[in-house]
Amino acid sequence: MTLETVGFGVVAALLLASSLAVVLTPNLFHSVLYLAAALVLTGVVFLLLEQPFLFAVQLLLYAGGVVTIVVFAIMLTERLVGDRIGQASRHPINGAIVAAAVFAGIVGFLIQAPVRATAPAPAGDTTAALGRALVGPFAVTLELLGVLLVAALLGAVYFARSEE
Amino acid sequence: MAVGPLTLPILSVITWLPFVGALLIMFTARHRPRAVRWIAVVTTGISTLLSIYAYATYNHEAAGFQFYEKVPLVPPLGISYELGVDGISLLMVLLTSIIISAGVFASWTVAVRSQEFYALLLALVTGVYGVFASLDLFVLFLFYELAVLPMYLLIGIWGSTGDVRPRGIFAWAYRETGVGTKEYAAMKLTLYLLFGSAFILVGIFALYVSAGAASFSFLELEAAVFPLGLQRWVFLAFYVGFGILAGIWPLHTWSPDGHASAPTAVSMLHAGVLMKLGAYGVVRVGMGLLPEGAADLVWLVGGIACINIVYGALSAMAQTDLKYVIAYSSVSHMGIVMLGAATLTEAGLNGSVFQMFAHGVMTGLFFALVGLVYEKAHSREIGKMGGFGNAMPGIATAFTIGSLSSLGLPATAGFVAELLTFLGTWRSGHRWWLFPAVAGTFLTAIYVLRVAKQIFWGPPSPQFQHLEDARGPEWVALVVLVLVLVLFGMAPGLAIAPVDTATVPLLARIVGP
Amino acid sequence: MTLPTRLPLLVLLLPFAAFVVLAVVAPLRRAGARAGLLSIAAMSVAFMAALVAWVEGFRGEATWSWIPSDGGPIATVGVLVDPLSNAMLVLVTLVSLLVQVYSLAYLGDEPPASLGRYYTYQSLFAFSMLGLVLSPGFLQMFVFWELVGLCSYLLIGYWYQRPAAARAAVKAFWITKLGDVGFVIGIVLLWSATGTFDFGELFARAQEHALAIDGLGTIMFLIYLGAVGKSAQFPLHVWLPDAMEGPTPVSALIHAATMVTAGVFMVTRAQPLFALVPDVLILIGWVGAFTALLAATMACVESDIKRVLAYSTVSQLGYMMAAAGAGAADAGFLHLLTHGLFKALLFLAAGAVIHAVGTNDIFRMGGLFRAMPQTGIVFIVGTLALAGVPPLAGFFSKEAVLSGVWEAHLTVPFLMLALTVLLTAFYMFRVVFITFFGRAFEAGHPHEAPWLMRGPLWLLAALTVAVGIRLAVGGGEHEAPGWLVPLSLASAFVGFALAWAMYQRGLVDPATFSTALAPFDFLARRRYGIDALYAGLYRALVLGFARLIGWIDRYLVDGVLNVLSALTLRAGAGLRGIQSGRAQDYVYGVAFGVLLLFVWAQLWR
Amino acid sequence: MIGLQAYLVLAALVFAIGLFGVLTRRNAVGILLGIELMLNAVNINLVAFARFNGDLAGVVFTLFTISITVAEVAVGLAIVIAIFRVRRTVEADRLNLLRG
Repeated sequence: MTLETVGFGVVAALLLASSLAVVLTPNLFHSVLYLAAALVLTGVVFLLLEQPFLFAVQLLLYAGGVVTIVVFAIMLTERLVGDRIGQASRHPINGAIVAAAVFAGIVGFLIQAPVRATAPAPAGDTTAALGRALVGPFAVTLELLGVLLVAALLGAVYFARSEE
Repeated sequence: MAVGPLTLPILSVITWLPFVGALLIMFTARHRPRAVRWIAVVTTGISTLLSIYAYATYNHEAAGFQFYEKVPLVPPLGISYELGVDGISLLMVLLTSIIISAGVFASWTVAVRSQEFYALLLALVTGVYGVFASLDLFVLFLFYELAVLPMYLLIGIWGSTGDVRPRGIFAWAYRETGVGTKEYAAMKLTLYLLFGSAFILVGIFALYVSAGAASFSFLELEAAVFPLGLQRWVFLAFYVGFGILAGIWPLHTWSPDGHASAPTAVSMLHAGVLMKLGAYGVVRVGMGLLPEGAADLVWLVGGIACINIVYGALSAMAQTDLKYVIAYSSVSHMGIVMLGAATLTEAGLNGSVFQMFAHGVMTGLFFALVGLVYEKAHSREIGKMGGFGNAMPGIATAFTIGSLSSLGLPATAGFVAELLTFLGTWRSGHRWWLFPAVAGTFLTAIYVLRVAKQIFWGPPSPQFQHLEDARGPEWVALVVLVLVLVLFGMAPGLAIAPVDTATVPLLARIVGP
Repeated sequence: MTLPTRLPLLVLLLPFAAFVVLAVVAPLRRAGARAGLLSIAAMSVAFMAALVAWVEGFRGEATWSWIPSDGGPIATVGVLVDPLSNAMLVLVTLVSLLVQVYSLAYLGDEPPASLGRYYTYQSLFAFSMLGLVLSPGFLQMFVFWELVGLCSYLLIGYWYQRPAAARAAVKAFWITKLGDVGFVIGIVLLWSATGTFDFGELFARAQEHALAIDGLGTIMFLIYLGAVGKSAQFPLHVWLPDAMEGPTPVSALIHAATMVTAGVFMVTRAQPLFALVPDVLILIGWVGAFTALLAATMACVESDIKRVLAYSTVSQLGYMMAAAGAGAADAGFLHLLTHGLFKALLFLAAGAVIHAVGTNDIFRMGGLFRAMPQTGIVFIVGTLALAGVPPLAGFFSKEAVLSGVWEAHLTVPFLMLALTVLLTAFYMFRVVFITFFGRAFEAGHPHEAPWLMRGPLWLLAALTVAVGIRLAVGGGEHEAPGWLVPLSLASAFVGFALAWAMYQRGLVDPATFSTALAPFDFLARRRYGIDALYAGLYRALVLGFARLIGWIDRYLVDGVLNVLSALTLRAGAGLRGIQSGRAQDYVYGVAFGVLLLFVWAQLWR
Repeated sequence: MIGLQAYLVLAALVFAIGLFGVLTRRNAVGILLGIELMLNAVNINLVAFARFNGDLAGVVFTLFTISITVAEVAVGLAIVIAIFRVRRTVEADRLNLLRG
């Protein structure tokens, strides 16, 4: 049992635990905090996969951006409602069964899939290569993404703006 | 006939002008009801004048398709915008012009959303013109759909709701489907006609594939030879598909409900022209492209036509709602049209086409009159009316003339049509067809005169105090239609001469020269 | 085209022009009397022209293509001028003219607009009748045949606000149309067999014995059915008495002198064709004679003066048809002409009486001779002519008919006709005695009609006498058995004496008499149940069947459809439960879809 | 050495948990959080494949996914707020305008 294995085990356990907490906590606010934890832990998984740059992006955008927005949203709606928003689950057993079934299905595939040879770990810093790929083969996609983000921004503003 | 590069594409102008009118109405005449009407009058009027011009200048010696135009649309698939008319389609184009001109005047008083009403009406007319003028089956089908679909809105929005009591063993179904409401009628009509058009589409594609010429052009398909088995079932598909629109029994029930619910101009156009679209399709596409299949199946066409004639007349007799009477009379008269075509004789086919024209004008007149009566008396119950002749002599006169044409009285167009059909039946392979056909005219005399007597004769009904005769624009509609009925009744050669140039070659293809 | 065809064409087109002007120029039509004057002017010129054509004995034919077809026209229209049509032209224009003049006074109290409408119809009728007479072929004849039927319908229904008039008009149209169904089938069959409607061509072929077509008998019988309807032969005679709901001048013109004789005219015209089918001729003769007798018996019990005359018309039409059936079409046609004169006279005179007393019921009249002697005299002249008293016109034509029927060896029809002579005299003098003599009934003051009405009456009376004298002088060609004249005169006298004894002297009580003949009386008063039979058939068979079909269409044919659509709606309603509108439920759907994909991928790949 | 399988199973588990959240949460924001979890699971998958196949494209995709997710969250929350303003609730059960 190497250190890596232990690390993965710990991270995986924590990730699963925080994920479960996200979907099970009755308090919505707590749920968001657990989500933040889960996102950070995902970032750690990225680290384990030797992608430090993604880890940074994950922390900045996700854990930083998304969580902030969600917290804002919750506070906004709570302010409008005037009391705390409760969180109960509907048909948890059905949900659990379906989710478990989907999980089983995926695992079923994974078991059957042939194990392929693992490529060697990338040498050196992959961030530069990533940057080149973004402006190289994926340049158009990147531009389209920019358009999408602008559209989403406008859309969000439109939806959320107060009535005149 | 050679067409120089500078010639006016007269058929295109006739066809698209109403559409242009519709666009103009939608974009320039918002909240200006008078402008709406004048745009409609001018655009349909120019179309009418052009069709009269085309009718007058049609070259009888040359015959065949004239005023030919062709613009390739999708060359790889052989789809092109191809227009041309022969004697039959030319008469139908003329009929369309007459009916829409009268229809525009007859619906002068539409108050609710007249802008949309007229725009839809004109768009519909473009579809009708297009079907009659198209020589490309694909484009013909597109026009056909354009002619059918606005109907839904026109009936659904501007229609009127009738009264049908749920009875019989299927009463529960009547309650659930809302029989009698205008929405029901609109939906029924649309579904029926789309059902029919599915058959037509299949037939067209079957011919397209089988001919292997990669062309939807009527002229090229006409030259192709199809195996007999294919001809049979494709003809059947066309017969059912187009026949639904022509009101063949037992697929006719959309027509009484639809016509009864539709607003005046729409009933006029629908019964007057759209039903002819069906008959025209059977003759032009069915018989024209599938001569042997048609010759094999005329027993069916003619037999059902006989049922139509008698059954329609008897049903009309049983109705208590004026609009339903007229609607069922259409079912009966369309039987004459199909019967004439099924005789496969020159006289019969000429009679059939002439009846399309005569019935178009006549039923247009009837629906215009019914609309007027309804507008003034606010009732369609025949039993409640009486003695209207005193207050509305003009309407009564026009109704009488329409009735007389309906029962085939000489000097009206109806007589010539029926006579030619009768002459055709006895020379066809199924002589007995003559008897139901003649019986139909007698039954028509019974119900039509009965209705005329009940509404216009007798002592004035005290329920209806403030009746008045037709006014201004309404007169235009009535006078035009009555004049056409009488003119073509007295001088049938006007119509038969060009029609004959088209029917003779058609018959030569079916039964040999 | 030469004068012999041009002049009759002018006769034809003048009333047409009057009709078109009246129909189109509404202000003139609404002016009433002025519209009448226009129509009368057109008729007078037409009458002159017709007279010229007749006197000159024009012959000729001109036709134009009407319905074209690839191999020459299917149908032609035109004029056929020969003595037959010339005589009819004169009769039609003369009676039309007189009736139109008479109507000016008779209908003088009508609103101007109605009067204008009346003259519009009158002009149309004159045109149609003339067109019928001049027809060179069956098709044109049928065309105008229907048009005169239309005019009859319109004029019977002239007072359209009276329910009885409306009913009678429609009934007349339907019943004659029923006969026309046969007519039209007949000419369709004839055309299919010969390829022509043209009289000239058909007669030529008949002469050359080149008309040996299968079922010619059937064809001619069907054509004859048209005449049965139009000329009110049994069993389609029921419409004519009801047609008396129209104004009296209309009855005189259309339902006595001209239109109803169209059937006889047609049979006369087509005589060369009917001659080829003796069986049909015999049938025509039998039906004619039977009609004559049947109608005469009904006339004897009728109390409405116009209806008596109507039954008398039916009866006389029977004579004409019987003559035609006996092959003596000339005699029938002669009777048609003379009958046209004196029956018009009788109707117009009856109109004057009705105008004066305001009722049709003869038992509410009486002693009118003193109040209106001129009308009385002309009525009696007409009566004598109808009863067949020499030297009036009716005598000679009736003798010709009787001898024709006798010579054709139609013994039973002959006996029926002879009996009818007796009945004719009886019912006519019954009317004369009750109306003009006897006790004055009405408290009012009946007075002589204005000269506009009396003029035509006197003219017709004079013509009746003049034609009779003309026939007496020149009409000795036909070979009648010597006993015929005494027999018919005796019968007529017996009829007269009976009427005199019953209604003038009171020697015989009519009630006792009718008790003695109770069965006949019972049946005749109920019109032998024929009207009731038709009404019953119409209600039970036609309307009943129509209701049944209407019900089937609405609730079975359409019902199947509605069931289909209702089932579709129900299925839709059932399926819409799945569509809860909650996005999460749809996620379940996605998840199940994914699971299905998994299963499919695992198991069936 | 941790194999690809382990990462994939981990991702599948996170995905299932996220799905569970989406299916069972009553609050619209809660559903959104579930979706975030599922997307994260996908990201783990992508990165894992990228690492073990030596192909950078997966990482690029992840970057894109993250960006799109941010946009999606922003729009989603905007919609939630808009709905909330109109209907005074973010209870998913009551948001059934799509019902047939």
